[in-house]
Amino acid sequence: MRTEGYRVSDIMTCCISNMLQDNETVFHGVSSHLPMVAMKLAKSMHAPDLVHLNIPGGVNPSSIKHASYSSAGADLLGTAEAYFPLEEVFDLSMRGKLDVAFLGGIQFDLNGNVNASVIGDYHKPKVRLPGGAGSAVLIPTAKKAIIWRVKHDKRTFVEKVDFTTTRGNLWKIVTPLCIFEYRKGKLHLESIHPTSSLEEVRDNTGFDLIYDEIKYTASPTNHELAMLKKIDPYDFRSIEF
Amino acid sequence: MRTEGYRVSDIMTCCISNMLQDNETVFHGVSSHLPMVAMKLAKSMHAPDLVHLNIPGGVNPSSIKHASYSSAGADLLGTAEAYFPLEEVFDLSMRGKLDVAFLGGIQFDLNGNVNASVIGDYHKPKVRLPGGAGSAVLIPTAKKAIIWRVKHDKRTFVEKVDFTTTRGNLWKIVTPLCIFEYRKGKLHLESIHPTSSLEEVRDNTGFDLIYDEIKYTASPTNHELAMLKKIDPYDFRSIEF
Amino acid sequence: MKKVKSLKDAVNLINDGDTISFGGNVLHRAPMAAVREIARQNKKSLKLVKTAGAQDIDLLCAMDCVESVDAGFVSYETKYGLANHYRQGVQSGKIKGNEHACYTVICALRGASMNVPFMPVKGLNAGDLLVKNDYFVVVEDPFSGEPITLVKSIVPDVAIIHVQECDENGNAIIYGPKFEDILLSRAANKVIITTEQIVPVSRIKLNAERIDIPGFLVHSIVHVPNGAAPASCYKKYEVDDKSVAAFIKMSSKDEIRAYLKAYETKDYLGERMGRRL
Amino acid sequence: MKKVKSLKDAVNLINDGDTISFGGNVLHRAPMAAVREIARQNKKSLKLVKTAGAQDIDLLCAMDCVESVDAGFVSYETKYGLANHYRQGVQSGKIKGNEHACYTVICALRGASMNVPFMPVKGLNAGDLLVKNDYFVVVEDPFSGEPITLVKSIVPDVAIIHVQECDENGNAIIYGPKFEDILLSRAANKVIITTEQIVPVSRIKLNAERIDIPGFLVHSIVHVPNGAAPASCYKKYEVDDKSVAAFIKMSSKDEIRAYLKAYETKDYLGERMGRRL
Repeated sequence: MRTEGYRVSDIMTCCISNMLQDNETVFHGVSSHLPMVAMKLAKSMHAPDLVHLNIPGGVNPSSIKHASYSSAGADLLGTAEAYFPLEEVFDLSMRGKLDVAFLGGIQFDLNGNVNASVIGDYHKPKVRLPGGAGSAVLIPTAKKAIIWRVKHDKRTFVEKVDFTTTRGNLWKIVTPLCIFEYRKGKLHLESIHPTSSLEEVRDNTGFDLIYDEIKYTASPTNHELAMLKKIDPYDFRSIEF
Repeated sequence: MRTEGYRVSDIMTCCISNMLQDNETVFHGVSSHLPMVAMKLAKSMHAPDLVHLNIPGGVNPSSIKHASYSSAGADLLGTAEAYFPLEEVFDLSMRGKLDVAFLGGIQFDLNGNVNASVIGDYHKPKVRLPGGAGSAVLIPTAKKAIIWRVKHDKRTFVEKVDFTTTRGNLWKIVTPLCIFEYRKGKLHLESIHPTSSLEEVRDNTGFDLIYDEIKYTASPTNHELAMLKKIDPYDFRSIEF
Repeated sequence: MKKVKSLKDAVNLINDGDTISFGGNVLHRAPMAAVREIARQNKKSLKLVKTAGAQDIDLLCAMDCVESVDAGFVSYETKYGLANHYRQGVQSGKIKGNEHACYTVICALRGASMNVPFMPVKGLNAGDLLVKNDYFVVVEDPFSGEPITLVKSIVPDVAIIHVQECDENGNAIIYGPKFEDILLSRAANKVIITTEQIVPVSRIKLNAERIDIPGFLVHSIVHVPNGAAPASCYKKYEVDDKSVAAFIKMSSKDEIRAYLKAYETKDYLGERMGRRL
Repeated sequence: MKKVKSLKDAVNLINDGDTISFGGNVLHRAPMAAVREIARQNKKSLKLVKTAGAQDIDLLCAMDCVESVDAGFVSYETKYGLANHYRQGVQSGKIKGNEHACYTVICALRGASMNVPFMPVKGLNAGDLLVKNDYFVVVEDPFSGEPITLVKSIVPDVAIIHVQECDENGNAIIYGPKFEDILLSRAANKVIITTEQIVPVSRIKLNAERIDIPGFLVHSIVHVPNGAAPASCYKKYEVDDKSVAAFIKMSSKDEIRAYLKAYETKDYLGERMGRRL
């Protein structure tokens, strides 16, 4: 899905990068290449003192190029400034000192409930999902939780989730089609990616869209695209696509 | 108080050493030179695999010669086999895996209550003592708590303590005059040091002595005395005398 | 007290029904040789505990060794997809899937390391996990009167941790991320270390301050070079892509038995090297 | 965001009535220059928290800076005797002595680091400390119905920790025993580091894995060579016997004021060195 030299993965990475501010403490977990690259992009552009935290405990790894198939591997520690492992990241969030957490999820509803647990009954599920990992404690405690998801369809965005793994300080959900913002207890359509349209978002969302006006997500700048090439030459940001 | 080439501090050190068994995990705290030397003596004699734990966290320091004025200093870590700090020693004891803890105290009564807190009222004390340090959690949880005290008088061994800082798995109390053993809820006179006598113990103890038979503490052997010279050349074991 | 053992003897310490926890995280430094040996010895009704597991949990689920899984996340990473044996086990009702937040596993292990029956947890205050699981309970804080969630402590009978270096006394050093392994070594009743290398006592002493697990906490030591493979082991080897990819495709127990068999020579290598010494 | 400050400016962050915790243990690596500056700035009604304190607590008690002391042990070691200013303060009723087991201080700080209101404690189950102090309470474990003691969490407003090496971002390395300092750096709202040396960022990065306190947890950094003296600082200096012995003998505030004055040149040395750079 190439348009004008950038792809949906580039849009998602850049718009996430622009959600991050300088000096913020930001955490990503396992299977989280896209936010990892977005964090590195922010750090290379407007947020040099952003604090990058992760599962292996590498604070501000100077390179993410070798993360390869994993965003929880030792590579993130090898070039880091200090060791601050997962246990402590959780404690930090409990203390209200984690600014941003990147989390996943399989189902989301209009009311900001997140399901990463099961489809069907919890004790005898139709589908056992991988589990919410840190979500159930981080979404309530991180100042801002950002969810990214490379699937945007009616099975993902539903009227009501099968199971509420967690809810809380959800801030944004970034998909291949758009960005939702969670405020006043509801998901609002914040902007539509330039590669998509209101119709496409509507057709692929299982609840009625709430929005004040139609806005479009900013396209990646040439500067951002050039920086992405440099910091993510193996295109980890597209690994989930 | 020299008798036959050994002193009371030597008797106390050697009898404590003989209370320790091979493979036991043993902890001493601050201001604890005598037990520290006793542990090293045991390790050098009959208990080579005794695990020596302490506040600075040095597991099995190979030398205690430089501990100097402090038994909580870095010297105990410098020559150690591993780092296992105070926090973890406490946790270990909570898990029932600390075999022996050496603790102090200022007042003791027949019923095995220990006071290291106050003389007089707790909230407005006549005398504020240094505090029980680890005692209040270690005496209840260590398998065997050994108390040593270089004072043996009627203010130390009383009918009833002013304040019960703790009680629990107290095993032995070693004084300059004798050894008490705590069993069936009472302190029993286990043995009188060869340098003392039943009369002296009785005259200096504030409660009636309980004993089955009069026994005497073993005198230090020549081998023990020679080893003490080697491992404790600066006579830290006598620092409190 | 000889702690160095064969893999068979060490794994033989595990009883059916035990609560077992593995070191590492997803496909990193998981003690896979020991996991394979557990499957070979056909242990039953194990209660597995881990913040984030992958092939370790999936393989034992496939071989019907597992009664329950307490974890925050069970899946391979993006590239390899989902842990299908675990999923099918839970979906069929054979295995009880006790979902935690990774942090509540950590808190449950912290509770074990302090020998208290529960640990208070700040973050878990919303959603259905609280409602559906009996290992979470909300109580009133006696100091403030505010509600607070408690998670029940989990005491592993056995923790198995794979490390790069260990001496014959059990003093172990983990290079790179330690994940929750240090906590685990304090939480479990028995600790089994599998190690890439058994290094001389004199050599480990030079790095005394770097020792992560002091020997007196360790019950058994097994020399297993490549003992984390096909998971990665920092400074030693990367994920064995072929092996993981092959395993992911397996659906029958017979296929997996053959897979386990094919690892035997490698898994028992350390033992043979040890005998030669 | 410039974190490196003068001793005066850093200590000025402390408000009257704050809960303050010091790193180190008895006469080892206590942040004595900062303690002296607190006394010079005449802070009032401080609530001090430490497992085992010595001159740090005693000096501030002598200068009437202290409202309460939560500690397991307050005394010099054998050679120097008792902490008489602390004792007199408590005995006269001026200072509230909240006795803990050292471990319950640790647990109270663990509670703070996890932002929970209390921590369960296994060991404290007998004696009068439980009865006399309102920060301990025995409740029923909701899982087993058995009694369990809780200690109320203590969140220091400010922790002051003296280290051997720190870079300008606050990445700090402690050589030798770390005591409870790492926990402290996670429990407190604000962390002030006083350091023997401010080392270049590039140099500390070579020891990245040894960093005990990552910079992002640190609010202020003060360069104070000999900042632990007269306490000891591993690899740097031993206890200053003369200074401690002299202090022990002082009984009047005037004497102690002169003692504090005499330290000024040394305590402000790092600042002057910094300006020269």
